[in-house]
Amino acid sequence: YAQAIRIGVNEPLTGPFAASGTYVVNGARIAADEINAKGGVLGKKLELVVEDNKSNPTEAAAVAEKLITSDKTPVLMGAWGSSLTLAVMPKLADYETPMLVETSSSGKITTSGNPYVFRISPPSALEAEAFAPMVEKLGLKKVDFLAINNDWGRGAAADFGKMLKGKGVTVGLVETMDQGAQDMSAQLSKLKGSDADTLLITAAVDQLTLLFKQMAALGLKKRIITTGGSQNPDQIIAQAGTAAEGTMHLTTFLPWYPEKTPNPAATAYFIAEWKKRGFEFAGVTESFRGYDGIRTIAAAIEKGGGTDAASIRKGFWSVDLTGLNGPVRFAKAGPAGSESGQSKPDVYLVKIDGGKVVVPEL
Amino acid sequence: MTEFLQHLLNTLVLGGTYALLGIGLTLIFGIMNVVNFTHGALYTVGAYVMYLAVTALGLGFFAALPTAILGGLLLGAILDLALLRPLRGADMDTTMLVMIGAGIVLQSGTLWLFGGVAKSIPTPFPDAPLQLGGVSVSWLRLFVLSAALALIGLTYWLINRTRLGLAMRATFQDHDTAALMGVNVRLIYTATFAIGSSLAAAAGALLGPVYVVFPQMGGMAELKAFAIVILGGLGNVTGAAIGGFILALAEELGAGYISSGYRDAMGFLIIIAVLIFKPTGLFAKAERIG
Amino acid sequence: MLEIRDLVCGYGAVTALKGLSLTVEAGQLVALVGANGAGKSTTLRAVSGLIPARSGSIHFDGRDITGTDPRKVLAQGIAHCPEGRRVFPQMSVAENLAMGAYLRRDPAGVSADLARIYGEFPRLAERRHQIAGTLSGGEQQMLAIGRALMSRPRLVLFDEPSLGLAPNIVERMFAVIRAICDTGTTVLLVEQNAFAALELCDYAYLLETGRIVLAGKGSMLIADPHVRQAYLGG
Amino acid sequence: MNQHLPALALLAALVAVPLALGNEPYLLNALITTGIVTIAAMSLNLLLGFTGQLSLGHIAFFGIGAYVSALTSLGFDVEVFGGLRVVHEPWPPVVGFGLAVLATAACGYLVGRLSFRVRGAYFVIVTISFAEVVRLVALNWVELTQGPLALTGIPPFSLWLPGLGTTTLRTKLQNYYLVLVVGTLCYVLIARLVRSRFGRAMRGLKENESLALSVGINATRTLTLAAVISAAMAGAAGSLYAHYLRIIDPDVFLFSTTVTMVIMVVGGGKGTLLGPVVGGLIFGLLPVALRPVMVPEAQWMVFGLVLIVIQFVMPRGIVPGLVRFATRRRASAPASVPVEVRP
Amino acid sequence: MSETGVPILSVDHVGVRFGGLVAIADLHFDVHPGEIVSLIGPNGAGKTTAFNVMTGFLKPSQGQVRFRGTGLEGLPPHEIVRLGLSRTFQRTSVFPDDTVFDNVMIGLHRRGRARLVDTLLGRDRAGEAALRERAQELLDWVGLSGRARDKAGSLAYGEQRLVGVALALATEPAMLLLDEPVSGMNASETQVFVRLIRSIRERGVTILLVEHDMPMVMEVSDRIVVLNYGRLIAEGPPAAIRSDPAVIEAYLGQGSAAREAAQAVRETTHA
Ligand SMILES: Nc1ncnc2c1ncn2[C@@H]1O[C@H](COP(=O)(O)OP(=O)(O)OP(=O)(O)O)[C@@H](O)[C@H]1O
Ligand SMILES: Nc1ncnc2c1ncn2[C@@H]1O[C@H](COP(=O)(O)OP(=O)(O)OP(=O)(O)O)[C@@H](O)[C@H]1O
Ligand SMILES: [Mg+2]
Ligand SMILES: [Mg+2]
Repeated sequence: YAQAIRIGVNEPLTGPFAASGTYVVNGARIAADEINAKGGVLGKKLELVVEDNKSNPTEAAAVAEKLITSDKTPVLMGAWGSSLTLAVMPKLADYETPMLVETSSSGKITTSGNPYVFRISPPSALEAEAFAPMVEKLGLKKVDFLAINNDWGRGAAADFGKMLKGKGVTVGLVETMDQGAQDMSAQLSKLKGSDADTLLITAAVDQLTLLFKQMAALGLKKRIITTGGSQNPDQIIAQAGTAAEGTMHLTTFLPWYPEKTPNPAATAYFIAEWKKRGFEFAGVTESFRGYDGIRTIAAAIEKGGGTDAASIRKGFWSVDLTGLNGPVRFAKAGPAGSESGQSKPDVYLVKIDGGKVVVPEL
Repeated sequence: MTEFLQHLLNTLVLGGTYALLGIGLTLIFGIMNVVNFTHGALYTVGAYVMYLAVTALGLGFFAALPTAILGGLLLGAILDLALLRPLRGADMDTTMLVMIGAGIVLQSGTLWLFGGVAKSIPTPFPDAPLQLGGVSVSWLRLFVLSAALALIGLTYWLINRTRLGLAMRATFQDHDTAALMGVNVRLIYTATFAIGSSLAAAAGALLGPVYVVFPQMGGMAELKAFAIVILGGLGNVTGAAIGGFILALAEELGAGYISSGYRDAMGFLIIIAVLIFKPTGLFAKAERIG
Repeated sequence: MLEIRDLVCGYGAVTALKGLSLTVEAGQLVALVGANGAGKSTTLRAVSGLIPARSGSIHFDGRDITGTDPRKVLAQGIAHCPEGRRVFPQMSVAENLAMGAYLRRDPAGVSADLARIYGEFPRLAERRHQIAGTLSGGEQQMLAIGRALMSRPRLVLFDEPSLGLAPNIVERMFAVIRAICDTGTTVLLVEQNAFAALELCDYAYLLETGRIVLAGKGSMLIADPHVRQAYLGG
Repeated sequence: MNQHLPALALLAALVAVPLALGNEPYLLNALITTGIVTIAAMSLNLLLGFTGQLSLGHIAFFGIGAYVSALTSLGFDVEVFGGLRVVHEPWPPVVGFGLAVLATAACGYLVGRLSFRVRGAYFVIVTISFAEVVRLVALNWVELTQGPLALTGIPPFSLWLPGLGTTTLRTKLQNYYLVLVVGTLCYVLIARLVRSRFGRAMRGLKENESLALSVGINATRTLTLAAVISAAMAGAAGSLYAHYLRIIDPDVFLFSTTVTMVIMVVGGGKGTLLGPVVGGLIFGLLPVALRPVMVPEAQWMVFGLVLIVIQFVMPRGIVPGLVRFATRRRASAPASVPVEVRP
Repeated sequence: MSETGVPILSVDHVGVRFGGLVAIADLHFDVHPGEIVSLIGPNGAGKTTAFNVMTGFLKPSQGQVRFRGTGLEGLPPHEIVRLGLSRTFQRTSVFPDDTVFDNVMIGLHRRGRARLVDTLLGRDRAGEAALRERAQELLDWVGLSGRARDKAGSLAYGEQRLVGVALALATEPAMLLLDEPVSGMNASETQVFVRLIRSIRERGVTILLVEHDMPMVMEVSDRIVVLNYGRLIAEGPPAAIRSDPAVIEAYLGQGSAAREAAQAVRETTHA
């Protein structure tokens, strides 16, 4: 091979989001190895340049700067959280370098007119849209929200609320909790007193575990649906035990039933490889984003036909790939003239039943 | 009404844990005058030792708890011997910075060793809560509350009723003079830091099972511990305990009746208010001028 | 009983004692007088181990105690009542006195001594639960003296005990010191109230800028024209 | 003049750095962000080093400065209590900078008045609490601050320079010199202040408060003044930050940034003029230097270890440590005497 | 002495309590311009507390203090200094980390006139030079010029007390309150200090002195006020106070008291 194509990976490896960022990076490595084993892209190997953004927006921007200017990566993947991604975005415009956004859900990312952003994760509005058909089947009447107090939680509560109101469902309390909060008894006590039939929760897996345990302790019994797609039901089952029984989760990946995924072969390969590398199975619901992200970038390089930023950016628009959670195809989003790319993945509803993840019949 | 009662019950349980966090720090910060930025890390370490003891070592839950406390005691003693003893007599900021450094090392060390994925510690308590009328509380939390109260009582007794406690207080008010009275001040320094650390570890070991265990769990805990200590008056064990309950009450009612987004703000607002009206904390020390 | 030979001590670049020698015989009351900054307090600090000696030696009962830490010095029977009171400000009067008896293991003896000190300084008895930091200056001085005596020392070092005491209490305190000495405790007394100290003592040393310049019976020093001029106000 | 020599040498070096670096945007970026935090650290030093009051909530002023400046230049439309609607059309960033300085000075005044009833540890907590409350407001007042959704699209600074007309500071180089100019200005102001009678009053209060009162120093006034100036400088740094990064979210209020500032001040040498600058450069650039050589967790651990080692070798900080080393070499006798002072 | 005319300081039925403890019961006396008055009394009688009330460090629970006709209630210490009433502290009190010279410079705070803007713009050179000159004068006056460059915290006890006096003088007081200024000084040093006090008075400063050194008090005072348990028990010229039975009983003591005490010690230890 002449020279490797370098891909900058900008993820939180320390700080509060360390666990998730690490999962994504591990997924990305699987993809890169797989592609390289098959001969690489345009006859060149892929090389991941992984940098830690310390879960901190300023660092995320600095890392982008480093990757682009000093490591000369023509394309980036990152940066997990929405505020991290948003902090990176001005740099993309400055250096005209495209970035694949694998996890962030804030609507702003694709609506602020940054034409260098291509996102494969669903913003919460898309997720809400996917959930809409299930609302009647589940028979929701009145819904309360409990959301993590960041862009992701707030965004989800707002978008799902709008969608539900449109379907004639009453929206009750909207409670929030801090990112690092461990004790949510106060919020839960309040929610317990409400007459809503369903509680929609948006939070990362660790907080979900805590919430389910604390709900059990308070005797709060309602229909629980979590949103956001990175809840990692296996970890919840392992850690919350019976407290998680009966809860439902909107996810974007079905690793438990590879045969039901859009691309069963790829899913099976990915899961096998994941296990082979000795990672915890629970991590796959996060790491598959990294895997799909790198595969999407590879496809973009292929389509663009060059290893420079401009060709890759052009290539993104013609990517057509079946990812682990549905087709990856970028549609234009945001203000005309400077649109970002947004792909629309599948969304599934799963339920924890008897300590197992099942797909409920609706 | 039941909601209010539930809030009060939550306060009691949460307050117990806050109090426990506060008393460990009040020994080190309030009495020793070391701005201890390892407190959060020691809390985290306590939780991880508990986790290892229960899962990897297979010790029972109740045997793991003293193991974790002992671990905190040892780590505290090591920290003191290695980092604080050589700096005895240095000013407060020097030791503060060293403690910040040590805190960073400990925290990244746990991340390195255990990874960022949260762990959960199995407990022998039933999942089903204890129902009291309309309110309910988990058995685990009841146990934590009683353990916390017991530790608070023990510490109070140690500081105010024993010879060791007397020597500790004397040493930190005037270590030269304490030495003249025959106190082994080097030992007292190490012992105090170790005991304070073991209390932080105890808090972590008790709360680890209630919540989940992860490398950053100490961050907010540390900030709150500082607030509690100041609220209660520096070095005042009883004050720290009461401060813990007050903070819990403010947060609980704030989140329950005002806005959950401002939950933590409630606690801090209470602190600002208290300090405006009683600038030396709720339980001030007597002082004179001239 | 106490023998200091060629002691050199200092703080950083300052050399406060420049080869000081003195002897205290058992049962004696020895006074050490000198101007501000002469090194009197430094001498006492060196004996009790608060600061290290740069050279020279200190022997107590024939044993070398140079560089021993304060705790062990106390255990040998040397108590030090430091300059500037140095009471534990956040402890009660009673707790301060308890600290004085920290190394003692005879509760009965301790409470007898406590009663004696309360008898001596009724003010302390009155205030036994007051936080020491809020006592008046003189009250703190009484407490410091009482605390030093609580260890039942064989040799006690007093650093300016009369500082800030009312005249009648000073009188009483000197009497107490004399009496302590008469009952078998050796005393090394540093005093600015040179006249009283010299009258009271069995033997006296005059210290000037880190060296002993004169030694002899108290009455002899009182009679010395240089001493009269420089320390007794002519 | 001699006493200013090291500072002038450092300034000359900093002016020359970009020339030496050529166009190395990543390093310039690191220097700019480090410079901004260093200005904040200098302002913290005014309180911590010269009045002895540790503000662990200093990030609040920085963050408020950033938000005020950003909102001024972005405009907003909010409804405050009682349905009153406040609409603001965007103003140029330079105005935002000015308003940020004024607003944070006012906050400094408030905190100063509030908390100089309380000193020492209590002041620490009041400032931490203040910062947390402000952070939570920024997080929850979504209508104004966009909450966690972040304020994006903040315009870069544009300056009117004689002869050059109006320039928008887009390049790294321009921003670098802007930060350098603001930093130098702050340095000079602090230097003047602490060498004056105000500075002496601050030191007096730090060393012996009752005595300072008894010679007629107005404690509240002096400390409030220090807080106001300190807050205003932190606010200026915040404004630079907002327009340089062009996005801010409530994470600008992170407690750990205050800790970084404290590390810079104390590590560099609190109570000295150059301490926070040297500390800022070292501790700001250390992570950059460590990044390529080891895994992230190890980077943090080495950062922590370096911190510890510096305190062991130079307990009063790097600058006093170096000064001492230099004087000791010049004169064979030890220069300054460590004095143990007791109450 | 001059009991007539307008008093410079009048203490008007002042009382102070700390919780249940009555530190000052009902204190009432005047000081006239140019006088040297001593306030004496047993330990804990309330002398320092009285100073704290006069200088605004403590609020009295009753009564008030007037200085040059102004009521002092509610004024903070720095305002009172501005009126011309200055003090020293019983415990040695200096700015320990600064040099002796800088201590005095800090003490000259009220003399500086520089406005903040001037300072920030660097327009204050002349004022600073004048202050420095003044500081040097003060050090010469109290006899500390030799130690001007030393850190105040490293000075011996007695020298630190002189720094305290220099600091108080730096505020250019009309009246100076000295709390046990010669404690820790020997007789000869005390005599030097007495001369200093006299020279201060000669410059028109009124002095109120708290001191336990009776020879010095008797020598220097125009008038003595005696306090016991927070109450005034005697007032008058030194000669009268010296022979006042109440004062002897409460404070001065006689040889006999000492002997009795010694006897008591012997008995208890032998018992
Ligand atoms: N902590 C210290 N650091 C530096 N120098 C000191 C220290 N303590 C004392 N000195 C110096 O050592 C010398 C002797 O001091 P010392 O306290 O022994 O004097 P002293 O005879 O007790 O005087 P005084 O009667 O004033 O108490 C003095 O010059 C003093 O300045
Ligand atoms: N802050 C306080 N809290 C409680 N008691 C106090 C306080 N300050 C002073 N006292 C008490 O008030 C009384 C008067 O104290 P003050 O210091 O005025 O005495 P003084 O006359 O100056 O005595 P001395 O001559 O010993 O210095 C003392 O008994 C003292 O214990
Ligand atoms: Mg002395
Ligand atoms: Mg007094």
